[in-house]
Amino acid sequence: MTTAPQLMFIGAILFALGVAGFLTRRNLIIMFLCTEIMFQGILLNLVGMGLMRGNLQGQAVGLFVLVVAAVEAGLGLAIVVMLYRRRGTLDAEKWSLMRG
Amino acid sequence: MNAVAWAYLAYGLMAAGALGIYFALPRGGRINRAAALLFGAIAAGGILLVMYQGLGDTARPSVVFAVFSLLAVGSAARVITHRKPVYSALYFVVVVLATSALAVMAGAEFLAMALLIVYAGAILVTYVFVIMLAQQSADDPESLSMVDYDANSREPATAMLAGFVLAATLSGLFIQRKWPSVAAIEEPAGNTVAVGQELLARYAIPVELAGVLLMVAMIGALAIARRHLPNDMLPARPPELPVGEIGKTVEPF
Amino acid sequence: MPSQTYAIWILLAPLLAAVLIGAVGLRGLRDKSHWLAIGGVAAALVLALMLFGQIRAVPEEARADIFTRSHKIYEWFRPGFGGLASLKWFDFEFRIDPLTGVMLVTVLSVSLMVVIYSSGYMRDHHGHPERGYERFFAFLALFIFSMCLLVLAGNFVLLYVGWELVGLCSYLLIGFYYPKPSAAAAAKKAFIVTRIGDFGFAMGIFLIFWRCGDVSFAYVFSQAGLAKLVGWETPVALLLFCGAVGKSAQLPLHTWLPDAMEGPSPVSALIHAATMVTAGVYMVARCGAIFTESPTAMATVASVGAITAFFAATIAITQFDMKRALAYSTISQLGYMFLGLGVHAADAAVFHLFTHAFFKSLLFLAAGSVMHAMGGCIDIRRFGGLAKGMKVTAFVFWVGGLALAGFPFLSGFWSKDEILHAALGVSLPLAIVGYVTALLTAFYTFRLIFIAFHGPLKLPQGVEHAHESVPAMTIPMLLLSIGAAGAGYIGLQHGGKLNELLRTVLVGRLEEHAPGMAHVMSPEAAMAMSGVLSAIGILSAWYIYRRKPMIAMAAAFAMRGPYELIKNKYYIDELYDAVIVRPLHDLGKFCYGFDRYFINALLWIITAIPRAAGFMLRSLQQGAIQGYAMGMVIGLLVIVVAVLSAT
Amino acid sequence: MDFVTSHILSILIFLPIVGAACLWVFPPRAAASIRRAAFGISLATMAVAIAATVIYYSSSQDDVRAVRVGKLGLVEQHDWIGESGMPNPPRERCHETPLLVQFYVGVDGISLPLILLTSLLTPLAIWASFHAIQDRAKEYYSLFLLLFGAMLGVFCSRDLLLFYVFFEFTLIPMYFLVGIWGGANRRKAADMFFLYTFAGSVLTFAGVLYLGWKTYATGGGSLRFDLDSLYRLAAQGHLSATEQTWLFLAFFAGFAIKVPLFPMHTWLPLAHTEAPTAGSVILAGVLLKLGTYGFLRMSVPMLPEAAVNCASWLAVLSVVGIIYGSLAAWVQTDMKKLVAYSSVAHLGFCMLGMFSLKMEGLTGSLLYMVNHGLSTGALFLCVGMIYERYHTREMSKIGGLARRMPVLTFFFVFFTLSSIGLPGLNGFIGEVLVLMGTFISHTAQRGSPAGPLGPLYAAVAGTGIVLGAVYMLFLCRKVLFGPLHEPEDHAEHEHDAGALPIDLTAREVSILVPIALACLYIGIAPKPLFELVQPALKTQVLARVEPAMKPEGSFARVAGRPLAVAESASTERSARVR
Repeated sequence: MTTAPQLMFIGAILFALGVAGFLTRRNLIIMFLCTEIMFQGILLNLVGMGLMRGNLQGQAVGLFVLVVAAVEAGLGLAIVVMLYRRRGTLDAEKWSLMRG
Repeated sequence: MNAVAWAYLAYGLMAAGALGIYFALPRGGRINRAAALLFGAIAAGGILLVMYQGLGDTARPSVVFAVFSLLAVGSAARVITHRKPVYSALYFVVVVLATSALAVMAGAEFLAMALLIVYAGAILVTYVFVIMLAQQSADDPESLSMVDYDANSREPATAMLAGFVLAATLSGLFIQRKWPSVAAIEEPAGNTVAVGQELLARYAIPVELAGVLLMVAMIGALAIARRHLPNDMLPARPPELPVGEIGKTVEPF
Repeated sequence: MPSQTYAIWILLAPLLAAVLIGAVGLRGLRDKSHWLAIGGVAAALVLALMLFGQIRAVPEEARADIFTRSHKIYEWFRPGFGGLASLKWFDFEFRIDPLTGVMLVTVLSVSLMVVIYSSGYMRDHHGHPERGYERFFAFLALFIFSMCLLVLAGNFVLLYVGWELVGLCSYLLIGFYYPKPSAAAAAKKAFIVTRIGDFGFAMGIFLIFWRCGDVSFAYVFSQAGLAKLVGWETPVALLLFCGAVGKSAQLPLHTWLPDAMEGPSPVSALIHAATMVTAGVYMVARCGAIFTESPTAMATVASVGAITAFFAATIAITQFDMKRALAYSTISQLGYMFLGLGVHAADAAVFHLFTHAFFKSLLFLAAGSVMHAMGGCIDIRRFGGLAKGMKVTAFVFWVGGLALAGFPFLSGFWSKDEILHAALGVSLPLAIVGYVTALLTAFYTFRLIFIAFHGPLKLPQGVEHAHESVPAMTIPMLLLSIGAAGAGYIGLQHGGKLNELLRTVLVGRLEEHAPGMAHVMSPEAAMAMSGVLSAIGILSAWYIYRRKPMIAMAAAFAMRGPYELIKNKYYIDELYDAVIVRPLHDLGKFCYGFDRYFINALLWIITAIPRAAGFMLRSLQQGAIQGYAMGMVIGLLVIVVAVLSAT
Repeated sequence: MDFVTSHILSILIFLPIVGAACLWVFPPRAAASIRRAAFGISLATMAVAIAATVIYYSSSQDDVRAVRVGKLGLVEQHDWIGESGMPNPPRERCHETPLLVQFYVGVDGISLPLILLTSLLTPLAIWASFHAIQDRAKEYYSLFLLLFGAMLGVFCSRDLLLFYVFFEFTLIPMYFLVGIWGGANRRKAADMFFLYTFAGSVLTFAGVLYLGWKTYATGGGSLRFDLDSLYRLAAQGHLSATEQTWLFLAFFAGFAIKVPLFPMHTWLPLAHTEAPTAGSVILAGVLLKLGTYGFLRMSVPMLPEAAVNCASWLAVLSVVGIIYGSLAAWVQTDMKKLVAYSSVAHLGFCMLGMFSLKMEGLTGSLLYMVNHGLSTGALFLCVGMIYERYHTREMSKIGGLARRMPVLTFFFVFFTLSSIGLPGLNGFIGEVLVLMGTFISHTAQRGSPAGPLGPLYAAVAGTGIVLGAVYMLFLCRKVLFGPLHEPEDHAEHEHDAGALPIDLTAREVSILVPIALACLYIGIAPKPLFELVQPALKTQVLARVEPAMKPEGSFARVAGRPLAVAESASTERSARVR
C-alpha cells in the first residue's frame, strides 16, 4: 500500500491549475510559471506511477522532465526578454501575428 | 459511499475550487476576497476528504503529507491568481518545496533533491531575473501602478471551466479506479544509486540526448538573447555589383 | 569504277564545296568563293557525264536487271524490329538508271552555267561582291547536292529527304535578301506551301510502307511490291501527286512560285525553273509503275497539268514583272509536263523537262542580266528597246523565247509537240487546252520580248545607259542558248536516243496501254499545227505590241473585269488568305484564349475550393497563444474521455 | 576499378548530388570558382554517363550481348526500406505488412539515350548560365546539380517507389530555379508549376501504393515496388481490366501533366517563359521527358490492357495537343512562349507514337524525346542568348537580327529546321517513325498484332508538320529576317561594362556546337542508336503489351486482306523470348 493515488490526485489538480492559469493570465512570465506548475503536476504523477508499478522508471523519466523544464525555461525566457525588448510589453495578446 | 458518489462529490469540490480561483483572479477592480476564501476552503476540505476516503482502498497518507499537499495546491492557486509577477514566482518556490517534500515522502529522494536544486536554485532565479529585467525601472512612476495585463485576466470564466473539466475528469478517473496493490520498490543501495543505475542502464541514450538538448538550448538562448535590435534597424547591406536582370531581385528562400 | 562510286562523288563534290565555303568562306575566300562552287559542280558534271556514258553502255538485255537494282551505301534507320521482314533497314541507297542519268546531266549542266553566271551576277558594276556572296555559293552548292540526292535516291524516304532539302535550299535562297520583308515572307511561303504538298507525299509513303513493308524502289516497283499495292494504287498515286503538286507549283498550290522570284535571278533560273520545280515531274515519272495502274490518278494528273498550263499562261499575259511572267510560264510548262505524264507519255514529259531546263533557265538568266543592267528594276513598263545596248542578252532571250514558244526546230518545239501529240491520242479536250496554251505561250513570251527589247530606248530612272553584262554572265548564257536551240535533237520523236533510253525505265508508253487508240492527227500534222500556232502567237504579239500598242490597252479596258481578275492572279492568294490563313490564325488566337481564359478559369475554380475552405477556417486562427492552448486543452480532454470510455 | 564498374550507376546518380554539397565549401563571393566547379562536376558526370554506356555496350551474358536483346544492364540492387527475402508473414500478423523498397537501378536501351541526353544538356545548361546568373551563384549551381542527379535517378530507377522519389524530387530544385532566378512573373510560374505537377503525382502515388499492395496480396512476400514484380502482375493476370484502367488513370494524372498533354498543359508556357534560360532548357529538354518516360516505362508495360484500351483516347488528346499547340504557338508574341507551345505540339507527337504500340511508333517516340530535348533545348538557348543582349523576348521589339548576329542566325535556323523535322537532321527520323507507326498501327503484320490507332490519326497529326513549319518559320522571319529592328534602349546598354558582344561569344558557340553535332548524327547515321533502342523496346515494352492486343486489326479485316498473319504468329513467339 502506497500513497500513489494521492500523489497522482494532487498532481492532477496541479496540472489543472497550471492549465487554467495558462489560459487566463496574460503576462508571458506568469504563463511560463503556469507551465512549470503543470510540470510539477506531471512529476508527481510520474512518481506516483512509478510507485504503482513498483519500479524506478517513473523517477528516471521525471529527471528528463526536469531537463525539458530547464531547457524550456532557458529558451522561453530568452524569447520573452527579446519580445519585451521589441515591444516593451509582456502582454501575450499583443503578439498575434499569426492571426488568420 | 461508492465510487460514483465520491466522484460526484469530487466534481462538486472541483467546482468550488474553480469558483474560488475565479473570484481570486485579478480583474481590474476589487477582488471578492471573502468568496474566494470561502470557496477555497471548501475545496481544500474536499481535497483532504477525497485524499483520505475517496481513493479506494489505499494507504492513508500521513498528516504531513496532507499538509504539504494542501500547501502545494494552495500555493499553485496563489501563483496563478497573484497580481504581481514577483509574488507569483515566490509562491512558485513554495510549490516546488511542497512538491519535493511529497516526493521525499514517496521515496524519491534523489528526484526531490534534483527538483529543489534545478527549480529553486536555477530556474526560479532565472525567472526572478527576467521579471526584474522586464519591469519598468524604479524611476518610472508608472512602475508603481499595476500594468494592464497583470491587472486583468483573459476570459477567466472559460479558462476556469476548462480547468474544472480537466481536473474533474482526472479526479473522476482516479476515484473510480481500482488501485492495484504492489510491492515496494527494492532499493538495496538507496534511491540515488538505484535511479542512477536505472538512468545509465535503461536510459543511457536518452540521457546523452538530454545533454545534447541542454547544449542546443544553451546555444539557442545565447543566439536569441544576443540579438539586440530588430532586423530593420540594422545597417543596410552594402550594395551589390550590377547584374543581369535575370535573378536581379532575389529573395531568400 | 562502279556506278555507285560515281554517284557518291557526284553527291560529295557539291557538298564538300558547300561545307568548305561555309567553313572558310567567311574568313578566307570571300569573293573567291565561287571557285570552290564552280570546281565542285564541274567535277560533278564530269562524273555525271561519265556515269551517263556508263548507263548508255549497258547492253539491252541486261538493262531490266541493272536499272532496277538498288545501290546500297549504308544502313540508315529502320522502322521495325522483331519480326523477320521488318529487320529491313531503310538504307541510304541509290537508283541509277537512264532517268537518273538524264536528270543528273540536266541538273548539273544547268547548275554549272548558273554558278558561273552567278559569279558575275552577284557583284555590283565595279566587281565588288554583294553582301553574303560566299553564303550564296554555299547555299547554291548545297542545293545542287540536294537535287542530286533527290534524283539519285533509291527509296521513297531518301527521295523525301532530297525533296525537303531542295525545299530548304529554296527557302534559304529565296530569302537571300532577308532584310527585304517581301523576300523573307516569300521564302516562308514557299517552304510552307510546298510542305502542304509534302504532307500528302508523306502520307503516300506511309501508305506504301503499310502495304509493302518497304519503301525501296527496287522492291515497291517489283512484281511483288506492286502486287501488294493492288487496289491501293489510286490513293497512293493521288497522295504522291499531292507532293508533286506542291513542289512543281501546280494548281492549287502554285502560289509560292511567283513570289519566289524575290530571290536572286540565278536562283530563279536554277531552282525555280530548271531543277527543283521539276522534281514533281521526276517523281511522278519515277512512280509511273504505280500511276499507270490507276486511270483515275492518270486522269487527275493530266487534267491538273492541262488546267494549270492554261491557267498560268493566261496570268503570264498580264504580268509586267518580267520574272513573274516567266514564273507563270514555268508553271504553265510544268503543267505541260504533267499533261504528258497523265497521257502515258512519261518519256515525252521528261524530254520536255530536259529541254525546258535549258531554255527556261536561259530566259531567267537573261532576265537577270536585264535586271542587273537596269539597276534592279524588272518592270517591263519602265524600260524598252534594250536590244541595242544589250545585244547578247537580247539574242539569247530571243533564242530562249523561240524555244519556249515552240518555234519549229528549236528544242521546245520537239518536246512540246510530243506531249501534245500524245494528248491527242488520249483526250481531245485536254489536247485542245494544250494547243490553246501553246498559242498563249508564244504570245506572252514575245510580248515580253517586244516590250523589253524592241521599240524606242527607254530606261528606268537612275540608269544612264543599258550596257551589256560581263563575260562571266554572257558566256554561260550563250552556252545555254546552244542547249536551248539544240537540246531537242537528242530526243527526236521517233527513234530519238534519249527517248529510247528513257523508255527502258519509264513505264506505260501510249502504245502499250491503249492499243486501239484512234489517232486524230498524224504526227506530222500535229507537228505542223503546233508550229503554226507558235508562229501565230509570235506574230500577234508583234502586231499588238510593236505595231498597234493601243490594241492591248483597248482590250484591257474593254474587258476590265476579266483583265483585273487575271492580272491579280485570279485573287487566289487573297482567297487562300481569307479562307485558310486567317481562319487558322484566328483559331490559334482562340486556342490561346481558351488556354488563358477557359482552362485557367477551370483551374481557378478547382483551386477555389481549398481557398474557400481556408477562408472559412481562418477565423479559428486568432493568433493569441491562449487560443491555441485552449484548443490543446480541448484536445487533451477528448483524448482523456476517449481513453476513459475505452477502458 | 571493379567497384567502380559495378557501382557505376550509383556513382552516376550521386556524383552531382555530392558535388552540389561540395559547392558549399566555396565562399559565397567566389562566383567564378563556383560555376567552374559546378561545370567541372557536371562534365565529370557526363563522363561517367559515357563510361556507363560503354560498359553497358560491352556487357554480355552467356555470350549474348545485353544490348542486342535489350536486356537490363549495370544492375545494382540494395534493400533500402525493409529487407528482401522475407517469407510471407502469417495472416494474423498482417498489420505488420513488411515494406520493401529497394535501391534498384539499371539501364537498358530505353533509358540510356535519355541519360545521355540529360548528361549532355545539363553541363551545357550550366555553361550557358555563366553570364546570366551572377547573383546567388552557389545556391543556383548546387540546385542545378541536385536536379541533375535527380533526373539521372529517374531514368536509372528500376523500383517504382525509388522512381517516384526521384520523379518528385526534380520538382524541388526546379521550383527554386524558376522562383528565384526567373523573370518578372516567376513566383506565379513557380507555384503553378509545382502545384500542377504535384497535384497530379499525388494521384500517381495512390496508384503506386495500390500496386505495391497488390504484389503483397498476390504473394510477393512484402509490399514490393521493383519493376520486375510489377510487370509480372499484369502478365500473370492478377490485375483485372478495371483495376488496370483505374491504375492507368492514376498514372496518367501524374505523367500527363508532366508531359504535358492537352488540356493539362497550361503550366508549361508560363513556367518556360519565366524560368531562367538554363531552367527552360532543362525543363523542356529533360523534365518533360520524365512524363513520357513514365508512360513508356510504367503505364504501358505495367498495365498493358489499359494501355491498349485507353490508347485511342490518349491519341486523341495528343492529336488535339499537336494542332492546338501549333496554332497557339503561331499567335504568340513572346519568343519563349512560342517555343513553349511548340513543346506541347511536339510532345503530342511523342505520345501519339507511343500509343501506336508498334515498334515504329515506339522507336519514333523515344527518338522524339531525344530530338525534342536537343532541338527545343537549343532553341531555348538561342532565345536566351538573344535575351541576354536585348533584354526582351517580345518579337515585336526585335527583328532582322541576321544582320547583326550571323552566327546566332545560323544556329537558330539550324535548330528551327531540326525542330520542324527537316530530313538529314534529327527531328525527321522521329517524326517519320511516329507517323509511320501511327499510320500502320491498326494492322497486324510483320509479327505484331493490331494496334489501336490508324491512318486517320496519322493524317490529322501530319498537319502538325505543316503547322510546325508555319509557326517556327514565322518566328525566324520575325526575329532574324526582315529589316533590322532593335529595342530603343538597346544602344544605351550596348557599351555597358560586362555587356556581351553583338554576336555569339566563343563560349556560346561551343555550347551550341555539341547539340548541333548530335542533331546531325541522329539525322544522318543513327544506326547505333537504333540498335540500342529497338531491342530494348521490344523486350521491355512491346513484349509486354502485345499479348493484350487483338491478334488481327479491325481495319485489316475490313480491307479483306490481312497481311502476313501466319508470319506474325511465328515471329510473335520468338519475340517473347527474353
